[in-house]
Amino acid sequence: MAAATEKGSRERELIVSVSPHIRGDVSVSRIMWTVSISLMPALVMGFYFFGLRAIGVVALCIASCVFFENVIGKAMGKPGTVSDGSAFLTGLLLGMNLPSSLWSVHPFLLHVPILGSLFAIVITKLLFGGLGYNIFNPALMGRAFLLVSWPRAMTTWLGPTAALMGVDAKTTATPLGILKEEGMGKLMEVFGTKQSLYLHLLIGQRAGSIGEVSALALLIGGLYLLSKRYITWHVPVTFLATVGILTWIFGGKNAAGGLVLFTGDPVLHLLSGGLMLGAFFMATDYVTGPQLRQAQVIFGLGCGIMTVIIRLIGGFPEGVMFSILLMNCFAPLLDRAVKSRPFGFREVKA
Amino acid sequence: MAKLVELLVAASLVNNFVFTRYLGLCIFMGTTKKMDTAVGMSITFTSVMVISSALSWVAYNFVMVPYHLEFLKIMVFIVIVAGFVQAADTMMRKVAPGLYYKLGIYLALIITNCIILAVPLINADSGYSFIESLVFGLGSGLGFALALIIMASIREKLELADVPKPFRGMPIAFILTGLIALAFIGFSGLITL
Amino acid sequence: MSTEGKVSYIGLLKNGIFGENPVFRIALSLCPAVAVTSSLKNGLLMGIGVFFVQTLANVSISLVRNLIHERIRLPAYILIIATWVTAINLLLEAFAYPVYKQIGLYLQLIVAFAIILSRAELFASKNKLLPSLFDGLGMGLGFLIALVVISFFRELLGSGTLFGYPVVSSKPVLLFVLPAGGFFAVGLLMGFFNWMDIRFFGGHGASGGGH
Amino acid sequence: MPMFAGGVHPPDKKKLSSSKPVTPLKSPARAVVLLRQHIGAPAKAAVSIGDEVKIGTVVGRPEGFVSAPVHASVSGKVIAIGEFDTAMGRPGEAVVIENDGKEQWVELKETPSFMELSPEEIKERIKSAGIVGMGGATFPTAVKLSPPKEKPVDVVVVNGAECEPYLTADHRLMIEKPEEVVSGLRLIMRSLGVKKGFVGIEDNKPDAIEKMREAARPYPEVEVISMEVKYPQGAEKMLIKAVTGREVPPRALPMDVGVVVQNVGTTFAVYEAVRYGKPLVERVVTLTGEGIREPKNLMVRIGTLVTDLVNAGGGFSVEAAKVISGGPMMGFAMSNLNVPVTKGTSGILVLPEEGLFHADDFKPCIRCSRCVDVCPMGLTPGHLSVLAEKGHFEEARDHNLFDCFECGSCAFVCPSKRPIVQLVRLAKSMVKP
Amino acid sequence: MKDLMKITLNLAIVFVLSGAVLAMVYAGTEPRIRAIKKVEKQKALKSLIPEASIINTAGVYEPLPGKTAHYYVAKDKSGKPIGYIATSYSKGYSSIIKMMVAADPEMRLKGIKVLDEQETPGLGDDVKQKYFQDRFKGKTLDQLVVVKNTDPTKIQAITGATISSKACTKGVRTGLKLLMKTYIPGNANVPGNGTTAGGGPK
Ligand SMILES: Cc1cc2nc3c(=O)[nH]c(=O)nc-3n(C[C@H](O)[C@H](O)[C@@H](O)COP(=O)(O)O)c2cc1C
Ligand SMILES: Cc1cc2nc3c(=O)[nH]c(=O)nc-3n(C[C@H](O)[C@H](O)[C@H](O)COP(=O)(O)O)c2cc1C
Ligand SMILES: Cc1cc2nc3c(=O)[nH]c(=O)nc-3n(C[C@H](O)[C@H](O)[C@H](O)COP(=O)(O)O)c2cc1C
Ligand SMILES: Cc1cc2nc3c(=O)[nH]c(=O)nc-3n(C[C@H](O)[C@H](O)[C@H](O)CO)c2cc1C
Ligand code: SF4
Ligand code: SF4
Ligand code: SF4
Ligand code: SF4
Ligand code: FES
Repeated sequence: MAAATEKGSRERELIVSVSPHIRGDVSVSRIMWTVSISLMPALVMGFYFFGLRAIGVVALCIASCVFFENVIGKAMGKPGTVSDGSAFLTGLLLGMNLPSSLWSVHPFLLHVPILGSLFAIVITKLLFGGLGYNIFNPALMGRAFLLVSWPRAMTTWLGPTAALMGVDAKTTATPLGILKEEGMGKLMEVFGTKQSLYLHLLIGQRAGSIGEVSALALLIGGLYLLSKRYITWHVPVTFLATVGILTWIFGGKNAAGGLVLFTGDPVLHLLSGGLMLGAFFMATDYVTGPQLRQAQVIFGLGCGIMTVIIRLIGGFPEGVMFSILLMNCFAPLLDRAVKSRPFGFREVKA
Repeated sequence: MAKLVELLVAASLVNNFVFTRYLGLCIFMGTTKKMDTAVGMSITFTSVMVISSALSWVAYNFVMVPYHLEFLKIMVFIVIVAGFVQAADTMMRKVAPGLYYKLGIYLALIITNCIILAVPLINADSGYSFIESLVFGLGSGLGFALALIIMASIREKLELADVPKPFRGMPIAFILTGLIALAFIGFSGLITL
Repeated sequence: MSTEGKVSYIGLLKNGIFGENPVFRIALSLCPAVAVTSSLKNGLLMGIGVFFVQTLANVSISLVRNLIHERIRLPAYILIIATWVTAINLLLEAFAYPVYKQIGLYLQLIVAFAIILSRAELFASKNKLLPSLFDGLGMGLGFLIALVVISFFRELLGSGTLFGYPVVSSKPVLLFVLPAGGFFAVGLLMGFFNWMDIRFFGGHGASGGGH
Repeated sequence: MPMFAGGVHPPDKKKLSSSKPVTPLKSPARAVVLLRQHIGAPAKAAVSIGDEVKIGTVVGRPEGFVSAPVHASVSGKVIAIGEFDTAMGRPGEAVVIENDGKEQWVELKETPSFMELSPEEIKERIKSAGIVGMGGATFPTAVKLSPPKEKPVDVVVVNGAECEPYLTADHRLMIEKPEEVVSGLRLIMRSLGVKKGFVGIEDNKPDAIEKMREAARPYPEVEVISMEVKYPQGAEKMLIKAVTGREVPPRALPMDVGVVVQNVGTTFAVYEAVRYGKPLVERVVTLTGEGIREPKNLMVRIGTLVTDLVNAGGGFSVEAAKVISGGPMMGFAMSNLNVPVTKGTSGILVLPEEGLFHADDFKPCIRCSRCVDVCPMGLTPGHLSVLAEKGHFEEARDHNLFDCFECGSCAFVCPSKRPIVQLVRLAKSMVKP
Repeated sequence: MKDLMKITLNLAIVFVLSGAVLAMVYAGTEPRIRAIKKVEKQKALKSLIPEASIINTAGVYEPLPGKTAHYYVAKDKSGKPIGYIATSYSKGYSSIIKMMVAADPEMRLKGIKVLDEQETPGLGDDVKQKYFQDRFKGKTLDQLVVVKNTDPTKIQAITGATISSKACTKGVRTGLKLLMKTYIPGNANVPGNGTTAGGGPK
């Protein structure tokens, strides 16, 4: 492909390239920045409730992700990949998935966000070839790595204080943590009424990861992305619907802890934990999910089932992260299993 | 019955041989470069696993325990497995040459695979009943098959990726397995046996 | 692999440790490299176990190679290997019981390690006693060293200790002593050695692949 | 209304030229008539250097079944026969005629009762007029009108979609010559013995739809269908789906579902050939783009050089970065403007540097599925492009590589700006179907 | 035929040789292994009640469905019972934890010892650590409740491993209850189960 010579030369060469000669105006960087922007409402709510600590953690993640992408990417002969914005987004999402307690609760744990970013960008993404080739969601792998390496720090949650410094922030359990450890009764004790519980979950006044607390803000961002068609309904809707239905069926318990079908609280499960953040912003990651729409529906279904299994009978209070990572393993298989069907494949008799 | 289901799920997912017990890795790494190979291996493997579980259970509980020969279990089990594989090889060649052509090469690999021996050994150590041994063998086989197939599908995709040169091949396969294992931690605590 | 004529014993040792390192190069016997390397003590003992089995198996097979009929070659080798594995297991159980309790399963599985049978088949069955001995020593040593290197990093990074003695104050990166951590340790070390090989020795850095 | 899945909505930019009536371009001083202006075997030169020719003199005779004759488009003297640059880049054999300015035609014979001609006669006239598909594919029309007996055709569709952005040649023709186009369609139907004819037009051309409906009113067997605006609505398979609801299976032809599709320009040429015996020596070309001073629709003699057209449009308005023969989605970028207009040239598009993207800074596929959503053929273009990029051509073939008809929708939407069509072509050249 | 003879002979030789090697090794190691296993158990029992002069098996029971365990009585020189020990099992985070529970005649815990577990290294496997096992010393049945604070009268959880802590405590309760039921006549009704509320992972 001949390139144009410098402007102004009289015998200017014409550019010759293969069709099409016009392109749409969506670029990779634009997608990444738009997704970042639609995360802002949730981020602001996180900052509001968790204060400077939260800002510190998120900023540190972004800075180190961008730094590693730049430095290690260059060393691997892939210069200039920072401008596509994906490392920024990974850092942002990683930061939003961490507890604010990592900043400044004694002892300092600043190496934790940095090592998490290292794992996300270098091990999960760059070693597999960088943007577009990674098998696993980098931000979630970063978080999983941190969870298993520093489980105590990663499950130390600070209560929301809505104060800049939040000096008196106390460590408390997350709603799902309380549900798992002490049951529904205790949860009602803490939050009073169901309405109050739902309201707290919607607004974000609860313990949890920085970016996951406000279900409402996440929903707004997610709907914005849907309306811009940067994501499609296939993954988030099936994911959320599966969790809602399964927790309604299997989530109910009687006083003795026995299973009572069809008495679960789907609203509680939909609004708590990282579900909104995961369903709209992380399970939808193009690179690590399947490419065909039918396969995406199965992907969302799988995420939902795994989340519910882990939340209700697994060892962890929350399962969104692991369910997405587990389904990441299956994405290539799903794409293989669901064959694309060319136009006119079912012969139509004239 | 519930116990058997738990055993099956535990053996195939929660305590998946590859991702949480680190067994069968040579075959796992060696036969997952292509999907066809992985599928062939999965079928062969699961069948051999179930049958050799049964054979070794009989040998262990009816011969070795009564005569206090437990210390010979390594020898006995490997001879049983090798013998069975040899027999299967010969029989398949005669009875179903088509199948033999497809799966025969995997049979030869099985003898030098540690899972195939680990299953009888774990059966013996855990004191499983005959049925439990069969279920454990089946669960282990299915779990291994799942691991092989996931890995093959990912590695075929990885063929197209710009993996840095020093990491191509075995190193990235290991790191990939590590990442899958990290994801499989999600199953931990699901079932305690 | 045939060693007609003059044999360099040092070369055989070197081959086992570097050129054809069972773990990092020919990628066989990977399970123990991941499974028992979460502490140096376990890694070392496993390495020693394999070292002895490999050497003894090579020696005994080389000794009897001309007596054994072609048709039963493999079964006979397996039997010989199983004998040595059982013997080593009994010895370790008697003299290193705590470690045996932890890694006993893998010690028993030595019998199925591909590396041992493949050396028996490829080398010991075709060579005289001394070369076989040195091949066994080299391969065993290569395996031992690989395990020690891996477990050194894993114990140091995962537990912050070496042979159980605290080196760093806390646990630096717990992941490394978990199941998944073993895979990362091996993968990263292999990648690092390949990089060294490409960078400084002009090699191709290709780790061979399993079977 | 049946509609194909996928497709894109590029900015249509038709305003530049859609209101400009078709004006004849002064015949060129020298006409370069290529001997291969169609799919199939090139014609063989039928004149020698020094021969005097009139407009319509056969200068190239068809060779074999799938071929077409070519005619002189100016009167004058043959001054050269030899290799000449073409818009596609590869040189092709051409007959060069120096215009004597006399505009002398060969003798034409009008047939007032042309609608009564026998199907064979119609086909014969189409064949000897050298008519080929003028929508771009340039498949000899007479061949298309002779389907094998075991594939009966029952519908003819005139393709008035003109879904490519910028182009307005067919649009103008339908506004200015609606009766002629309808007559052409009826002639084609007659030649095939078909009772049903459609004209499919995208509904961003309401004026054309109205004019065509009016022209078709006397003929109940001709129906004008208004279609949703979506590229590539004009692609045969998509058009057939939109108009008749039938789906052409992969690798099959329209006649496999009983349909023949002809472009508006072709239909018009059929009318002129059958009624007046006029050979195909000129066509409507849209001269457009932000890089040309006065966008126009021109009636251009075959063999006119592109430079002549550019000059007729007042030259480049800004520095032109790209000159394309055809539309922006499927046309060919030219490196040399001294190439002749052929029977398949529907437009000359001049794009300025501003807003142009550079094909070589593309990024890896991020698997966003946009291409999957828009591919009218239901393929996985991104995956095909990655397979081709990494040299896995066989695998690409197994993923229906050869069903891709290179419409460019996928590349248009790709946020990584991947040259998907180019990679697909590379793969197609490396393996057999 | 000659081949067959040779093969048989061959195999026989290999078998005999292997057998000889193994017989030698087995003969050399077997007594030691048996001794080690026996001593292990006695050592463990002894470490819980060091002042006992003999510790005898007193019976078996089933702390978990399908898992049988023994209990023991420790006596001093005069033959007076000075303590009781029960082995017990419970389901932990990722494995079944096996432990020994020792109580004095007043059913106050003298100590516990975790014998076997496969909990996560660095987290749940801290139940094996002395610091955690020491938290049980001197506790009575109603004090066997896991808390997440530093209340010295209860069992403080291992940070980040509440599940394992609860499991371990539950196993101790099972053992202690068995001992109380068996050795304190008229105390068949032991107070309710204070460790549940979510208990194990299930
Ligand atoms: C997308 C996303 C996925 C998550 N996945 C997990 C997970 O799989 N396991 C986990 O322990 N925590 C996960 N978390 C962290 C949760 O923040 C945490 O467990 C907790 O806040 C759940 O309790 P809650 O819903 O009551 O606030 C995830 C967070 C996000 C944002
Ligand atoms: C800090 C920063 C914020 C950005 N915010 C947006 C944004 O909100 N929306 C957007 O479309 N692009 C945004 N961009 C992208 C740039 O405006 C520009 O589109 C891009 O870097 C070049 O992309 P191209 O490859 O499509 O030309 C942002 C870039 C940066 C560095
Ligand atoms: C990799 C991993 C391993 C874990 N292993 C254990 C374990 O062995 N025992 C345990 O009680 N909790 C374990 N947990 C933590 C539990 O999931 C749960 O978060 C914890 O028991 C809650 O305890 P806390 O209230 O003290 O934080 C593990 C968590 C992770 C991420
Ligand atoms: C809709 C959408 C969701 C994304 N979600 C994630 C995510 O969860 N984690 C992440 O690291 N990157 C995410 N990215 C960014 C990017 O795709 C990711 O870094 C790639 O996996 C890197 O190859 C997302 C991008 C888009 C467009
Ligand atoms: S099988 Fe088809 S859909 Fe699946 S990855 Fe390959 S090309 Fe894409
Ligand atoms: S490729 Fe497109 S423009 Fe060309 S003939 Fe086919 S449908 Fe028409
Ligand atoms: S549109 Fe481009 S980036 Fe998206 S999937 Fe297709 S090829 Fe890949
Ligand atoms: S160019 Fe081919 S692959 Fe791309 S959209 Fe068109 S038909 Fe589909
Ligand atoms: S049909 Fe010709 S441009 Fe679309």
